[in-house]
This record gives sequence, structure tokens and C-alpha cells, in this order.
Amino acid sequence: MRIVVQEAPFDLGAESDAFAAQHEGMGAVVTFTGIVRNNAEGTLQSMQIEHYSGMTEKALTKIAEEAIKRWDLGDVLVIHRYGNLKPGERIMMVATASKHRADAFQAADFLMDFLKSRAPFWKKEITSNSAEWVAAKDDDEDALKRW
Amino acid sequence: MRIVVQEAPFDLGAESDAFAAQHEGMGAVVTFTGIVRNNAEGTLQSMQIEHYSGMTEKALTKIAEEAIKRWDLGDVLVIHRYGNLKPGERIMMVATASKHRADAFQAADFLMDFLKSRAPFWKKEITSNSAEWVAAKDDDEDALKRW
Amino acid sequence: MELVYFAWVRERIGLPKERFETSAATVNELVDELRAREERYALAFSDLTALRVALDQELSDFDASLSGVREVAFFPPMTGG
Amino acid sequence: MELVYFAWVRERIGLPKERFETSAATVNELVDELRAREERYALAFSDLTALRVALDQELSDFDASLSGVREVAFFPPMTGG
Repeated sequence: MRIVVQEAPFDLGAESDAFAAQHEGMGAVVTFTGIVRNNAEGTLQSMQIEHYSGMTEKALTKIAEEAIKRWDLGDVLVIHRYGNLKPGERIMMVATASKHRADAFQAADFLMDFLKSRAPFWKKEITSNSAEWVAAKDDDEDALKRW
Repeated sequence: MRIVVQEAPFDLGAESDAFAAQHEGMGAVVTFTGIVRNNAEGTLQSMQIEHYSGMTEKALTKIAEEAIKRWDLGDVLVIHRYGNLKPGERIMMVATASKHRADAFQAADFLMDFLKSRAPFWKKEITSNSAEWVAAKDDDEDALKRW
Repeated sequence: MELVYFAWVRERIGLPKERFETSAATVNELVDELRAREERYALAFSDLTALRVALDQELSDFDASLSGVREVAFFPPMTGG
Repeated sequence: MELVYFAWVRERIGLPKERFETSAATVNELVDELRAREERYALAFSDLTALRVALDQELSDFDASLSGVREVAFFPPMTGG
């Protein structure tokens, strides 16, 4: 298990490659990558991501441990950035490795649902004339009930 | 949509990177990578993958088009190899991009289920003293009923 | 018409493909003709539930019509991914 | 005890963190004390359904006990991922 919380960009290609390469016994690797999306008007200048240093690492570790308990996983990787990100920049990624594709898919889906609503990150969208905190969606809270 | 059927290895890192980089409007990218797993005894020498040239491309395109019809996707990538692969080598990958993580996850999961049982590939496992065609699993056929 | 075989069907019959002239109206009739040809065909087609058929590169059924079909492929259930 | 604020809670209160001496037994009692301090606290804590609380970096509830707790964090629902 590897949990990384950092301001710097990460190299999706290198990370995916390294993660997949070290899991010869595992037939299935699933990755999810979150990218800063522009708003509907295309006016987003940046996304500021604030986090609760210390609690973030604990929360991510707990979510990853729960996934490892529930599914037959060879490994879990979580990388999440904070700071000031531009549209198109990668915010975070998770990767799961398993013998079976269903486990890898479900675990990655589970990780994302809990990361959305249980990891202490907050996003603020900055445009030329506004700065607004992104509100949590009821859908995201509801998604937790699936598990 | 990009469908690639080739004997040569592919660069997971570069492919993931290129796919994610070109989808700024999409907040979510999911990839699945299939890797040649060794058998329980660790005696697998190679996996021979045979395919039905011509039908393979058509079948993959049809599956990808169906995914694009069912979910709100920005793009779909499918790469599948054939030929003689060693344990640990990557067999195939799919990638999906969407505005929403649920669409990206479900579409990738769907693609994999149909790829398993509806794309004309056949695998033969070679050990020092045996050569055996991998049998299709009832589970894989049943998985199609989910969709 | 062109007949194409994959995986253990190809191995049992001993050929990846062959030209075959037939007046069979359906896949089932074609299979009956092939079975009658030689032991290796009878063996390859002994259990149709273990086989799949594609007509002109589209997955099909054993009771499908062969009218206008140029390529018939026989193979075991697919194992992609 | 250390109080920590994030996102718009931090902005409304105007501080990322502060030391605060209290004899409050629960989070709810602590919130009542803070509300009584100044307008900006009353504003930040006006709707508890829009807030979450963590005790020593573990997500908790507003009726939880503060016994032994060293760090209390207030923030809006999280938006990770």
C-alpha cells in the first residue's frame, strides 16, 4: 500500500507503469485519475485544493485498509494533490491490483466513493470574477450506501 | 475512439498519459490493464494468444460503440495484443474518459466483460510439459447479463 | 465459401482455413456435411454446445441461414481480456 | 485545546487555528461557547448540518465527548477526489 499526499504534479504514466510492473501475480490493474475540469462557461482559472495535513494521510490509509479487507487485492496506490491546480491538471489517482478484474474494479470504485466524501479535502473554484467553494453533492454521500 | 490490435508490447505509461492528457473537459479517466498471470504452480512459460484478424477489430469497435451509446463518455481506448506473451507481460488495456466517475467506471467494467466473452481471442497456456487452451468461464458469460 | 477454424477446432481439423463448396442452407446443415467428411471433422464438431460460429465475421447461431455468406468461422467460446 | 478550521469555516472565522481553553464536555457545548464569543463565530456555526467535526483527526459527531481530546477541527462536507 502506498499513500502519497503532495503539492507537486505526479507522473501518471510512470506511476501506472511502476504499479502494474510490480504485480506479476496479479492479472488485473485498475486505475482512476481525477482531472481538473473547466466549468460550463470555460472560465475556470484555477482550482485551489485545501487539506487537513495529518488527518488526510490517516483517512486515506484507513480507506485503503478497508478496501484491502473487503477485496482480494495485491496492492493499492493513492496519490492526491493539494494546492493551486489549473484546468486539465491531474488532481489524484488510485490504482488497485488483483487476480480478478471484478475485485480490482470494485475496490477502485469503493476507494473513489470514500475519497470523495471522507478524505479531508476541500476545493475552491477561482474565475476572473468569483471564488467559490465546491459544495459536496448529495449523490456523493448517497454513493457510500452502496458499500 | 481508438482500437488497436497488435503483436508488439504497448507502453502503458505513455498510453495512459496521452489518453488522460487529451481530455481536459473530462474529470474522470479509468484504465484497466490485463497482465499475464502465472499459474498456481508458477510453471507458466508463455501464453499464446490467437485471434480472428478482421473480426477482432470489428468486434472491439462494436463493443466500444455500445459503451459510447450507453454512457456519457468523452473517449474510449482499447489495445489488445496477440502472439506469444510471457508471465508479467501486459495483454491489453482499456481506458474510458467521462465527466463523471460513475460513467467512466461502469463503461470500463462493461468493456472488459464484453471483451472477455465477445472478442475473438483464445489463450493457450504453455508449460514445460503441457499446452492447454484456457476454457471460458461460466462466470464470464454470466457477467454479460449485468448489462 | 471460406471455412475458418480457431484454437482447438483448428488443431483438431488440422487446418486454419479451407475453401468448401456446399449447398447447405443453414450452419447446422453445413456442420452435418463436415461431420460426414472425415473422423477429424466428426471429432471437432462432436459437441456443438462447446462451439461458436461467426458468419462473415459476425457472431451467429447454428440455425442461421448461409444465404449470401462468404466466410464461416468455427471456434470455442472466446477468452479475451 | 487546539481548534482548527478549514475552507469557508476558516474564512468566516478568519483564522486557520487557535488555542482555546474550555470546560465544555461535548462538541455541542463547545460550539455554544464559540457562538457566544463573537459574530463571526455565530455566523460560522449558524447551521451545524452544513458542518463536520473531527476530534484528534478522526471524523466524529457533535454530541461526542471532548474528554481527552487535544484537537478539534470544524469544516464543511469534504470534496476530495
